[in-house]
Amino acid sequence: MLELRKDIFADERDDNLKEVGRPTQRQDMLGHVTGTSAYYDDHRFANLLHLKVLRSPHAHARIRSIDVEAAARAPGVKRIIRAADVPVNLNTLLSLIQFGKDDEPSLASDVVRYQGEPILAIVATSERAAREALALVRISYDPLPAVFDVEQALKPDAVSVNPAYPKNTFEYHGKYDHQKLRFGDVEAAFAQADMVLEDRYQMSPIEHAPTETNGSIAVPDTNGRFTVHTSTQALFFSLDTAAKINAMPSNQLHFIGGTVGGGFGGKVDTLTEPLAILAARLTGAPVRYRMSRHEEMQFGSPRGAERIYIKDGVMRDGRIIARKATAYFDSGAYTRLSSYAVVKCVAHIPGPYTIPNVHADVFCVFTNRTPATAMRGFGVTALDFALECQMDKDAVAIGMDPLEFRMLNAYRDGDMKAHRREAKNCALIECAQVAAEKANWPLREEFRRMSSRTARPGARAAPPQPVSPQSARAPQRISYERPAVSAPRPADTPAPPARTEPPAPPPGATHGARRFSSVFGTRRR
Amino acid sequence: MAKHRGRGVATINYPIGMNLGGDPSQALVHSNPTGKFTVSLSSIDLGQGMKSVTRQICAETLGVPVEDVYVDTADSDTGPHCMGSFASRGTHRVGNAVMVAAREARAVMMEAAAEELEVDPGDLETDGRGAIHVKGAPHRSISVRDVAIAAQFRQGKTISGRGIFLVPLSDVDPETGEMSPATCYAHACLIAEVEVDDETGDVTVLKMTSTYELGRAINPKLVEQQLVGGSWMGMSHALFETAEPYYPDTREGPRDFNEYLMPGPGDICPHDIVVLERPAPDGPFGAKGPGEMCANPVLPAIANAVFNAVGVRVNELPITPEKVLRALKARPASVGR
Amino acid sequence: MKAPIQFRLNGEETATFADAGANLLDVLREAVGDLSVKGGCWQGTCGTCTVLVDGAPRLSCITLAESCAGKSIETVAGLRRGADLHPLQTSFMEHFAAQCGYCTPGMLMAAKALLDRNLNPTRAEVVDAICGNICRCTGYEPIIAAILEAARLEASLGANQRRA
Amino acid sequence: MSVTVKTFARLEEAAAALSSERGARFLGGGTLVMRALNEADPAITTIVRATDPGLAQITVSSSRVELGAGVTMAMILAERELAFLHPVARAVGGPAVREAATVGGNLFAPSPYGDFATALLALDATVTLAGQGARELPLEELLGRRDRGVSLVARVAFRRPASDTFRFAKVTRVRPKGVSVLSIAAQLPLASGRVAGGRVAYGALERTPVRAKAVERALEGRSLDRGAIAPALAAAADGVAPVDDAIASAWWRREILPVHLRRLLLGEAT
Repeated sequence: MLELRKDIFADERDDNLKEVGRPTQRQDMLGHVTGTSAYYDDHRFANLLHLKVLRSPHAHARIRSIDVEAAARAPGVKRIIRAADVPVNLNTLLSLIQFGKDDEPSLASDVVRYQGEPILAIVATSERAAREALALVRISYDPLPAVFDVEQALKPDAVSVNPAYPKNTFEYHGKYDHQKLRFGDVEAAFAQADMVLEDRYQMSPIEHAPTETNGSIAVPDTNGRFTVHTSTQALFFSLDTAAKINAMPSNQLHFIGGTVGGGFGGKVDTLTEPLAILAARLTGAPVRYRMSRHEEMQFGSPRGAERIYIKDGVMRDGRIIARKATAYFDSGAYTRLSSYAVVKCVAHIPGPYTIPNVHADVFCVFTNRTPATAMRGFGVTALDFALECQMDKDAVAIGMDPLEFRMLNAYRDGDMKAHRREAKNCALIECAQVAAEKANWPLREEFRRMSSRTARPGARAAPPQPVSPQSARAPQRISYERPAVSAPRPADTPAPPARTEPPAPPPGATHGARRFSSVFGTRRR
Repeated sequence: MAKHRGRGVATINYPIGMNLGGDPSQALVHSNPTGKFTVSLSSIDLGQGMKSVTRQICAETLGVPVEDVYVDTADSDTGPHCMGSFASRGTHRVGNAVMVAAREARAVMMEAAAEELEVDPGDLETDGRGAIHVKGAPHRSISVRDVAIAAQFRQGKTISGRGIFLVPLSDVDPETGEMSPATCYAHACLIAEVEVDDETGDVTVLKMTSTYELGRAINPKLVEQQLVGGSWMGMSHALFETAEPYYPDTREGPRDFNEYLMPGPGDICPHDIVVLERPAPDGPFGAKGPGEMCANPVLPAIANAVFNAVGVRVNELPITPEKVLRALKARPASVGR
Repeated sequence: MKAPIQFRLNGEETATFADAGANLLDVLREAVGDLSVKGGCWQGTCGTCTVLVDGAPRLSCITLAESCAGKSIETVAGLRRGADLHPLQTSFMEHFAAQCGYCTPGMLMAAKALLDRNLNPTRAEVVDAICGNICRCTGYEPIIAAILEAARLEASLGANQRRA
Repeated sequence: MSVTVKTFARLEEAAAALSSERGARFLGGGTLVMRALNEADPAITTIVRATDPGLAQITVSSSRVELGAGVTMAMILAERELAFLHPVARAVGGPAVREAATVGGNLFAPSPYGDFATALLALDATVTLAGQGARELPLEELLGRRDRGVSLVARVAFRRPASDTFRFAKVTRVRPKGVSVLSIAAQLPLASGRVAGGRVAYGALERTPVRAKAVERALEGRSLDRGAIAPALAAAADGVAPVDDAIASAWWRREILPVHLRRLLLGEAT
């Protein structure tokens, strides 16, 4: 099923290796097939207590009153945890790297901002007892108007979702409601383009659906420490988040994990650890907080929905001369990690293509839905869907083979990317050539001969710098032995001239003419 | 009634590691007294194979058999800091940290061996099978086991190493978005073949053909696991999955695996995969990371194949048969019945 | 209120106490301590908790524990044949048919239920045997291949034993 | 407050216990009740079980079929005489669910579940309730009032269909097995090549399986060829009100209903 093509790029590799490159058996496979791999919940403790949270039935509401008397008296209930019990009841995941304001409570106190937001937690001798007690809690709400559409949320009269960001957008650089990308002059290029195509793309919210749901067990340890068995994807990230919310020194927490029943991004948010630890502190007993499948499906953060508008300026000879993107990340009620994905999305625009004029505005928008988070391909998956569907439409519009159209515009070593860094170590063209060969997708000779390593002169890219043989032939070399970030410093990088005259054809007029002429207007497949 | 076939393509790249850097990982490597090595990490294996990939990188760097290395993770008391298992950073970031630690441990091991063999460390090489010998003179050799015993009980040396890998955090220009998002990128091209039922809108994926450029396949079977499983998830995202079927309306959200639709074992199709290796200058043995990107090309390739088959574009995910059927009915000269 | 319950677990007589209305999954994990059985949903929708009851595959999370009194229960903890792995386990390893490994115990038991009845299954029969078991990592193909291979292994093994 | 489990040797006793307590539920295969129990559904205070061997009894004569309410899908698949029902039983969940899921339970399974009940509806099945004044009633009547009051089903019975007159199709997004987008069951006895007293039922369209009476009328006296079934296809969605759910929208269900009905009637591949 999988074939390695060692012949391609062989000159850049040292294949004289003993262990690397071998199909060695997984270290954890025997444990998996014998059912002995120990996941967080495969540890047993006497007198284990169980935590369940009460979740808001409303997408947006003010909490008028909470009555826990009956619940507190219910059999098996050891403790009810309210917002006031949480030492630091406001946090944002990326505060650990000083990105964004604390905006999300562990337990809602006055207002709930999405359906399923936790309001209080009940710790009981069994999961059943906890669930039964939850049913006895009486809460009265004043429902508030809610907003669910990202573009509605940006209207001036829209309901404000998140008090930390009253305009419903994350704040970038302390002054913008979105992240910008500006490269060349798209409007001028659109005016010069043979064709301008625009379309709208919409990603759906997606559940990570790992077969093991999020969960953790917090166990009071000797000398005032707590051992936490956890399903987290990020051990110290979760440890530090839990320490902050519980106002504990981090060395009072001992996190153990590392064998996790799937994550795909859904186990970064540290949804269970802080409350499990708090409950263990308040009761002095081991406490398990295991999300139910229903909770995981609807109230564990999903991959956020993204709405993306793409506008391309295309020439009949196959060149894309301008690309404009406007994107809205549906972050739900709180930030979690969407703010980060926005920047990653901006960096990815315009995709693996060399386009001389690029313009993007990407927004992280708050709505009254379950907060979104990272998922496999974070910030890129939906954009790739939009870009690659748009590439197809562009190709059809100019009557060019969609694969050759991509290869024509593919970035190559030495090209200048829209975020003003030189493209290096490119291989898009080679991937296209091999896939086409495998699938009997007809490519014409000049496309079969193309290479990512032939740098392209011309206005579309910075003067190509030939890849130095040394660095190319030394794959083992890693970057702390060299300038940590291989891209040139901003200052050294010639910004592309803002042009009003039509951009020069990518590979220099004559070369370009030769490459493109046979493509002109032909329709194949 | 008619079923129409079509195929579509997508080409993508993917940045390795956290955007803008600033996501360090550390590793510790040490030998026990008889020459077996332990790698201590706090990194997470959530199925992607972290334990196995770092194990092979460590063995290769030390010059010992993979069986002589065990990766212990994740315990915050014994494993040094790791940012986490996400952003396709495991192989690249953690792999690099393990390499550095293993190099340091190897240097001590070679010194100890040199002392035992009374030669210069520079004249020694490992055979990868558990022995160290003088270059060009295989008979002047000592086992890693004996070296470890000597280091521990005679020389008083610790055969151990510490490693960290960090791409320093860089910033973004507010006005232009100028930034250094990543130090290397993986690449892919995927071609999907589908069949569309023009009476119901049902889409069946018949075949996938793909090429992935991953810098270095540290373990081809683990790469295959990612690419096969990832393409299934891509198909799932493209045609099935939604936590809010009527988005932006939040009603009818699925509560279980009956309501949350994903392709079953009867929905999967043949997938021919080719892997290319253009080493990343800063990757461990050139490796990048296949974990996330493998799902990405499948979504647009399927969408484009649907267009190729029946001439309609569905720009909203998932591409449900309902959306395909609505698009078919919206066409003036609809449905070839 | 707990009630005593007794059954054979992987061949061993086992007695424990169970809450009234408790499901078999919780009793196996919490009371008996067989942690080889994993829980994925407690809804009967993912197959992760599949065990064999009197040879038939059952979702232990929606099986009333006391309804298993006196019955014979098999879990992956009992799949090994002494020191040797069951052909299904060997084959899952050879085909790299597990990633996170969390669905693997259920997959193995669902597959065993098939092979115990049918040592020459078609691909369609294998697909049907695991169609109630969710795997989020592998894309199923390696699992299907592993089960088909294990069936061949078992068949030849059985044939040899008959000859011997 | 934990639940109580009461197990009875005789069905009548179980029925009595069931009707004597509001919070009592009968536990069949467990696919519905155990899940509710795991979620600590406060409405359930008592679980009633019956070990009555009659519950698992399958009686097949040349003219009549009787299925105890406790008969599982797996038992049906093991019964050669019931080959015409095998596609239906196989449509209910994976192997593990088929070992648990019972005929009786399927009659109470909320949409989009209840494929077997859909088949029984097309087979004109009658239902015999257990307990005092045990009586027989048409399945259609039971489905109409199943949500009101607890009634314990003892068995279902129906006339054995003439060979090749029963057809069943389940439409699902996920292969080989998923929850129904819709299911169609039809019993189409032919008199000299024309439908005589045909029955058609839909599952997963409304809250319970429903008869497609307009289709039955339109098929009466018709032969099963493309031309003759046209009126039936035109009437496919008459009088049915499909619902939106997580699986599919009402719109799509309505649109594809005639397509799958045609494929079923003409024996086309789906």
